[in-house]
Amino acid sequence: MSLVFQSLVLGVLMGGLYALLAAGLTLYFGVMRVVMIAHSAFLVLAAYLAWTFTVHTGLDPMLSLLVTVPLFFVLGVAVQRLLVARLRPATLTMMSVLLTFAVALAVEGALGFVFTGTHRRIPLSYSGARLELFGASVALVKLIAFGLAAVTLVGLHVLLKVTRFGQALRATMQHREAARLLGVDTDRVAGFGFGLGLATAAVGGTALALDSTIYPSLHWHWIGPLMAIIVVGGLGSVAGAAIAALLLGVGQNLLQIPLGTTWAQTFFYAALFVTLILRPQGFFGGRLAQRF
Amino acid sequence: MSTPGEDGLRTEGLTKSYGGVRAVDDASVTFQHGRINALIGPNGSGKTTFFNCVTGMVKPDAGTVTYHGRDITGRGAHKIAHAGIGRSFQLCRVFPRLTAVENLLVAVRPGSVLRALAPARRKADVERAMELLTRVGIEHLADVEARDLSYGQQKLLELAGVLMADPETILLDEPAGGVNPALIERIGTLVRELNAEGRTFLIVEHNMDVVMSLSDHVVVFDRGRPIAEGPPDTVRADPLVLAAYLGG
Amino acid sequence: MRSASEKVVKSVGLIVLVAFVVVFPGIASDPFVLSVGVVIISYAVLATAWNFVGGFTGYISLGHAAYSGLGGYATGLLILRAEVNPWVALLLGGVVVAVLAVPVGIAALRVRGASFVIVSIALVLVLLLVFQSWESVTGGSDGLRVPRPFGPEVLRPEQHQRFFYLHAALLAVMLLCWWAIDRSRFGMGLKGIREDEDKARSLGVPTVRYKLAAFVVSAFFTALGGGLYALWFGFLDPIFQFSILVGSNMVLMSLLGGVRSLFGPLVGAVVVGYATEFFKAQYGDTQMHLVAMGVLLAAVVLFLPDGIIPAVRGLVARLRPKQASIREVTQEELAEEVRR
Amino acid sequence: MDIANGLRIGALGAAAALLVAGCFGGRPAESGAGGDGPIRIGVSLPLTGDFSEPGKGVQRGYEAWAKHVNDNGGLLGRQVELTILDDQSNADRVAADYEKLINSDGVDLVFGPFSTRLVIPAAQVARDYGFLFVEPAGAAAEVFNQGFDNLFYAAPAVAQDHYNHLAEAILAMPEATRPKTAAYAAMDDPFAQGTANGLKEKLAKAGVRTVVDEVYPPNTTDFGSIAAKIADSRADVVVGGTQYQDAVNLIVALRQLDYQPKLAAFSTAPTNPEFPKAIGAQTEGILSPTGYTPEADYPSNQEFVEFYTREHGTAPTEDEANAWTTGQVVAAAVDAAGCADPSNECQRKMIDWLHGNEVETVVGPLRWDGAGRPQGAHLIQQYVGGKIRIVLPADAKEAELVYPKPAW
Repeated sequence: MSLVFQSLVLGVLMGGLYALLAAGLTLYFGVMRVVMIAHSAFLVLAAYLAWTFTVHTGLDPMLSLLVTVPLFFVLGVAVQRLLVARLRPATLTMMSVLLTFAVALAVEGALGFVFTGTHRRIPLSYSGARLELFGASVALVKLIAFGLAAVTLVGLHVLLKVTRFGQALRATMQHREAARLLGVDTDRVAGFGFGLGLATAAVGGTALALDSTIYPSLHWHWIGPLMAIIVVGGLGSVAGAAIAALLLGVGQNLLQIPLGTTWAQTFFYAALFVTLILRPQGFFGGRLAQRF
Repeated sequence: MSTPGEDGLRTEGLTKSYGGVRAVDDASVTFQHGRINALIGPNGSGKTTFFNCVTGMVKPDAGTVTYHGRDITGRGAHKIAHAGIGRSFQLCRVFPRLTAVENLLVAVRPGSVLRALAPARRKADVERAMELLTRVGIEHLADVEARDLSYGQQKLLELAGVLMADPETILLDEPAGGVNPALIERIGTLVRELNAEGRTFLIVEHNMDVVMSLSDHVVVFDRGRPIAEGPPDTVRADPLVLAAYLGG
Repeated sequence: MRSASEKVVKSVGLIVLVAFVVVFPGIASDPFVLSVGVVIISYAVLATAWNFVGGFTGYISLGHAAYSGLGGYATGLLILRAEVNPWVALLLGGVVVAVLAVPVGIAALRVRGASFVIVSIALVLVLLLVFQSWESVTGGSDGLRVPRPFGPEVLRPEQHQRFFYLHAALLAVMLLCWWAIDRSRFGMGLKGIREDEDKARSLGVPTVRYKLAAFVVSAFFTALGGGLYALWFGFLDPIFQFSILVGSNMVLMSLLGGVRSLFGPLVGAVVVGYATEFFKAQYGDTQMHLVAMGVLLAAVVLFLPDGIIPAVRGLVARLRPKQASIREVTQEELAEEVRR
Repeated sequence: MDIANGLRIGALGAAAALLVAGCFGGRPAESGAGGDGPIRIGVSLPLTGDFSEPGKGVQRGYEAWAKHVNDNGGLLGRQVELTILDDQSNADRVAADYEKLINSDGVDLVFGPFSTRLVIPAAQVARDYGFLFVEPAGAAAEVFNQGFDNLFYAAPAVAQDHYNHLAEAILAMPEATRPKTAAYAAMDDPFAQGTANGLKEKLAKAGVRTVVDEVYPPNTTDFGSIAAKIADSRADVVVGGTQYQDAVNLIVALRQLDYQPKLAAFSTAPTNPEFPKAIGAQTEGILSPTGYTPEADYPSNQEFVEFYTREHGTAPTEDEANAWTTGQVVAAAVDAAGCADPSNECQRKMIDWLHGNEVETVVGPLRWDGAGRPQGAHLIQQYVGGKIRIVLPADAKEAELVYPKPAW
């Protein structure tokens, strides 16, 4: 019983990070109909930057966010403006996949070149610290990572729901042409949407680096589950992605008890295929999927 | 072949929402066979969504579409095309990197699996395609890629493509949009000729001169449902219609 | 463009190509060059197989390694576990994979592009997991040694030579199929889908069925390519078989050569295969080969989306004496065009 | 597109292909068979990609060995010259590399690559050309089941036998303190899994109950669930069939759950100099098998450590030592056969000699069975007082085995 509860807690904590990263993917898809393969490559890049920061300054890796978040926002705008926006609308979905795939390869290669293939881990004084929670043991780093993800997600939610920019962004996600007719500068909004998406990767990367070793080809390990999450959640739905992330994260962790690690990982892909067969538009909102 | 005057295309309580917005809201309309019907209404009144529901491009949330009494609701778009309903698209859509004649050959139905592997440029098909290109007046451009054609030529090519599938009912989405008066005239003439041959038309159009001169029957859409219908002159005088257009 | 002299040039081109393929094993200076030839022609086979779906329908699959890997494993397992004759196993493997591709295609193709891409990537990743952990059947992470189809008296250089010709034969069959589909009604429908799927549907093209058919054909040939390679290489390891990089190589090659051209993937495979060897020899031990591949792919997507072949053709057309403008093409020429 | 247009392109392709053949073909194999030029030795190593870290260690070992040989008059009076290619951690590449080394570069001898996953395809090529294949890294059972009679593993023991000394020590403990239960977690990799399985079989047979037996894919980074299972089982012993990052992540995850085993053993990772940096002070008591220690008093080892330390400023690790061992084994075969050329006759002579003889190396005397399995066992090291020390077997120990291990 305690193992089940422990796994449940771990699943929720894991799901938080998945939710944050999937939210970023959803933003790109929402504003540009782009499946951003390079998202998790940037995630790993952010993790490496956090590692470098801590190794060189000795300060807490979370402080690196002050640098990486703005940097990634600018990078995101640049990726949208300089690369994605150049593609012809007719073939945008397909070609953007290739383009962002190419970016992912380049980022992975550059990371390997600069940092070598050595597996790195941030040395943290509190890496083994834990809290007791109703009999479950919760690692402090995992809790911090979850907290980072939750705060960012709430911030994103507020930004989207309350601010004028958020309204413009949501309008663009729902219907680009209509938004343009309403006077929204959709190109600008799309750029910012990419910036925001990539900024979530910066936060996610730092959270990841707190509790895991990192290496250049790590991003392949993330991209699959994330893709499954955004399809199950419904392409283009931030809330749907978050719910799907939590459910799949918990599901994977619980299934690990009877099935073992490898087979539990196939849960994401099983969910993906089942979703596409039964309900291709996703289970939690996301009407966009019908058309894409 | 259906006889003029009988009910051709008919919708009952057709509904389609996007997000919270009902693009088509409980629309029940009947289009008689053999007429040139026009569908008008302000921007965003759901005309194109209505087209998309009828032609199977999107699945309606509720309601039915029948054609000659047969329920075709939610069928695949290609099946509806096979049933004899052809359509053009708003802003004109052609296959940009296929030549004009190839654009038409796409619409040839193979009939069986084996015949699908027969050469596309079969003599009879190419001849028919050339005939249609001649009919719309762009036969000299048969081997030019569609993307190299002018907008007006593309519109004519699109119409020829629709005709290639030999539909009994043709839905045109803004045929006069963005083309010069001479070409509007030409398209109008074509529509009349084709109508005279027994084809039914359903036309979404913003150009009121075209609507008034071309159509036999006008249906006015506002906020996703028909608010008035009748002969052009009657509809033009209807205060509801004026309110819809002016009041928004 | 299509004068008689042109036709002669093209026929000569084809003859030279065939002749080259036939004599290559003879003129290769040593078995290593021959083995590189096998690798390149194997890539040409895979890229051409990929192009049945990528080129005709415009659906870009990053996960075709799934089908080459499955083809390899199906072939190997049929030989090892069912003791089927290797060549029969190869064909059966292709059929098995084609059958498996049907449900995958239905899941992937029912909705548009984005889901297709996601499924294609996910399939490779899930197969990697399954083949890695299902040890009792697949050999798991230990890998699977595929027995040689030829006896021990056939020495390695001789093996290379035979497999080079086998690959060439498979490639020829595929090119012929491609050509036949390209000029068929089916092919015309597929091209309509590639250019504008909704439009094609509205004209009565059964898009889902067509896409699925192209997809299954592509999976079948990819599996044959994977199986043939497995027979030659003799060893299957899931991490190298179910690798996104292998799939993306197929995409890069096809795109670089030109997805709408019959010989596009072949040209792409030769260019990329040669460049890979060249860069490895020049700048061997850095991670830069990944960066180079990324930059090349991005450059092709951004600046050369139609590939080399159309670009070269465009260049040739510009260099030749100015042609009459399109609008002045005579009726006779048009008529001849129609008859052709 | 029509076929005619394509044909023209076909011609272009043919021209390009001709160019390829021309470029590759321009270099005739310049084999120095039997002459008194240098002996050329070909190696393919993963210098980039997933296995690049140990790959580079092996490279350093090979290069140090070559320099040492040349400084001391060479082999058969000839200098040795290494040709090292990068296989990018890719099986297709590793086979192509040996194909190139043997055919195009015309090397006289080959050394093995790194990682079990690359050894089998490479050994296949070497065997097809009749080459002797001594390798520093393919320890998994699978390598020796392929029927390669030209293959020799240049280390004391195959993966299954790495923990033999530990198993014996555990079984020799008095009934009261002997561990009752054990948890195993192994990476899905033939080598890493082999080490854990070897120990598991021996302990299970002696009555130590297996309570957790997990296998995880190579790229796993989240060990929360596996750790939860192990912690929940309260196993007395935890054994990790690990490489590097997985051991680090697993140990941290176990600590996060406050799981305190009496004994914790992990393969490979603890011998990595990065390991104490990543784990911090909590390494105390962690066990690991190793095939090599710089402190070993085998005659050639002192020479090796001295030479290597002079060249690189640090003592060699296991990767360098295995490479050096490979060099020693091949050198012994060359000396015994009196030849070093690619001819089948010479290679066969060396292979036959190795099958029947023992070779003195830096990891001790090695001899092999017919499939190339070495017949020894690994040493067992433990972190004692912050330093990694040999604790087993008794005749080689530098410190006493600490049991039960202190809390981490």
